[in-house]
Amino acid sequence: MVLTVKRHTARTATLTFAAILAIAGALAYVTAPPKGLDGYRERAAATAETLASQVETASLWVQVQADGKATTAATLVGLEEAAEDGRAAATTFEGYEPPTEAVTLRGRFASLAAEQERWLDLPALSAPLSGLAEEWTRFEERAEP
Amino acid sequence: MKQAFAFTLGTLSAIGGFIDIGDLVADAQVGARFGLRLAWVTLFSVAGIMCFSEMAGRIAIKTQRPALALARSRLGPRFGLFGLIGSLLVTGLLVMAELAGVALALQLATSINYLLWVPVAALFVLIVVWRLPFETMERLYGVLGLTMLVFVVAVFQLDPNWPNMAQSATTIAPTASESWATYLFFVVALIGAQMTPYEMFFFSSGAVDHRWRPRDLWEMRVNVIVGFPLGGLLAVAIQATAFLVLFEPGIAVEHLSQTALPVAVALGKAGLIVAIVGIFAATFGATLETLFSTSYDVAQYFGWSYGKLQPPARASRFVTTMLAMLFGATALALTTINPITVTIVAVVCSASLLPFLFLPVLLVANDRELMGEMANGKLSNAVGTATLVLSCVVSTLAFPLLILTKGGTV
Amino acid sequence: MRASELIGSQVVDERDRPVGLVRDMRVEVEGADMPSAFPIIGLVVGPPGLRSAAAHAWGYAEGRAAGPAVFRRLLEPALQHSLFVPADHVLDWGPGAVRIRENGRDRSSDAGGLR
Amino acid sequence: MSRLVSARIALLDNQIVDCHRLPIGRADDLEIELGGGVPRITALLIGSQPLGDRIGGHLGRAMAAVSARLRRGAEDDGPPAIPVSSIRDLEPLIELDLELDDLPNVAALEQWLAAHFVERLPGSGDASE
Repeated sequence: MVLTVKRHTARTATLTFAAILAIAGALAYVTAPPKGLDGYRERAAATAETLASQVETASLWVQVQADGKATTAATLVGLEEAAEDGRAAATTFEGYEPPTEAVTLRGRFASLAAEQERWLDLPALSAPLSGLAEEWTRFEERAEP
Repeated sequence: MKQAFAFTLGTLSAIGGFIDIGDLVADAQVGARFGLRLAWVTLFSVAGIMCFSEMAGRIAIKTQRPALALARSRLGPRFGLFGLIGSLLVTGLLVMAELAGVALALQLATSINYLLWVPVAALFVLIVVWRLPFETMERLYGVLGLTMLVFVVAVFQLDPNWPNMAQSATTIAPTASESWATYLFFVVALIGAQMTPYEMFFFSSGAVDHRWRPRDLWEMRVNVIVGFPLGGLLAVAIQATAFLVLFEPGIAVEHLSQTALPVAVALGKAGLIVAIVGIFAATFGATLETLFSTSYDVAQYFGWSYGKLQPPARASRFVTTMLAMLFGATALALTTINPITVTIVAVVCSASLLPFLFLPVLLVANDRELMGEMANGKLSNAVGTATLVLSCVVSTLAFPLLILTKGGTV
Repeated sequence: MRASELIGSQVVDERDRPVGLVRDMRVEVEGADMPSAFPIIGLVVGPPGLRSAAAHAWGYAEGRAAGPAVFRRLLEPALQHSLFVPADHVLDWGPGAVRIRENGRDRSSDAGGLR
Repeated sequence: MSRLVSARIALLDNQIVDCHRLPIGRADDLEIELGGGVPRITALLIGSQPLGDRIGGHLGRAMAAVSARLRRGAEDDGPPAIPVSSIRDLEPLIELDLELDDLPNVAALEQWLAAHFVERLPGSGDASE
């Protein structure tokens, strides 16, 4: 009886430990910063894709609002979400330490991100917004390793 | 009259269960990224969930017990407890996600932050489960849920290039810019979102609360045959609207608002408002379903009394479990954790649990002594076994894919 | 003693040769009025292993589970080695190992409704 | 007329209901009386205590301990046991000819929660209208 209890304790302990390790490993993998130049470029491209998507979403909302096809409440929500997500994605990427070869890439990213900040603050100018989306797409293509 | 009730039970299970926060998110994401290239998954899901819900309904009619009630005597207490804890965790996450969905719908309607709506929604749910009789609940959300049909109307309004649609729907491969891993991940996510086991148990438990008898067999089958394909149609419609509006500009769906956006493009203000009502109804109905089914699962495992037809004091353990779940879900939602992320994780986890919940139903439905002439026929067994095997594959792939694709973000 | 202690315990014969595991017990119940106790008329003994365990747990041993065909084909072979041991052939009911007479290996299929 | 049943399928883990078909609990284990010829099943054991013992491991032991705690003095009279003589019918439910209220220490948690929590909530008892 005592023996079985001991075995149980041991097994449970190992299992718990293994589970914790697995979860920690998974989280580490999912949230790991990019490695090397290629990793950095990849991440830059991915972020650019996200930001382009945000800009497109914003301009679509602006458009439907202009056509009187959306309620103001919904449009405001849509625009705010796009702006917040854009900011979040940009901040995350700018948090990564760029490899020396990628400094210019990072500079370009920063300027585009700043531009986006401005547009999203006065989204009524939807046309330049969609222009921005194209710029992001070009950036993405150039960034891709 | 009874027919109408019964029909709304089917509709509620279809709309509230089939179209819930999981579909509103996963279908829109899939449509925006892959077009209709994953529409075939919905066919499988509908067939599978129809088959098992029909079994569950038959078991409920014959034995007067919900499907899961007989699971423990087949799987034994340990295996049963494992399944119970698993589905408790997953459905718990879903309750939170659905509740957040209700709040997000209210945010879309008012542009007041959803976090402020979460407690209001929770209070709403509380009042409904506490005061509203089962039938009223069903009729209300069954009917309100029908407003989701606006997504179908939107598809036609956007008047798509049908050959393109057909071409996309018949291609079983990722789009150029996507990897097979991501494609498969969304296969799993869709199955998890559409083959929701709680739907099956809610369906059978409802049948018990309705005191259905063998003569109601066909009524039950009509619910299955009407309800679930309707849900599947709506799911594909959501994929299609996202495909037609969001695919071209390369918009990735990360918010419920983006699910509704295509409807605004297609049908304008009125359509958008109807869509928001539909989203509200679907998530609200699903909140009730998930809440009930988790409590049912617990009560059935331990053999407690349960159900809407019992006065609370007679089923105090059931009621307490339900209130605890609702409270926990509300607290979790208020941590500002991203409800969309939670939804995706929840549907993937739920996909990985499917075998544990399908197996006992399949076994009990085959028990000649219990089921007599209502035992499974060849068709149910063929579809059921196929679904079970498929769900085993899905269940083994779910977590590796979740991590490998970082939740579909790469 | 509790049923859970009996089910799953080792079964050996007089010379301590392993016979299998207790998978189930056949109990006699009255249709109309229940007696003060249900006599256990015998044990169902099956070989170790998952397939045998599943076959007995899921009702394939009683032939009550008529399908699915895949399961039947998978599980019923495991029942070839299951046997029904009448109570009077059991020398020691445990707890611990259950000891049965050597000639207690009654394979007659209808005994206790075992296939 | 007597018939043979499989203890695992017909008894163990099955749902027990009272004469009004109110759920009482599950047959979490069966009491077997040895000695004197053929062993006999004398009672159905209900509750997290026998269930916990069956599940075993840390979780099982915890369950058993908690349920023993809930019913003070349970260490003496053991888990709630229902004599098989009070069984009226088997499969799919184990139907008893008793009333839930006649079984004192069954569903102790139910009664405790009802008395201390649920009945104090506004509008309890109306949910089934």
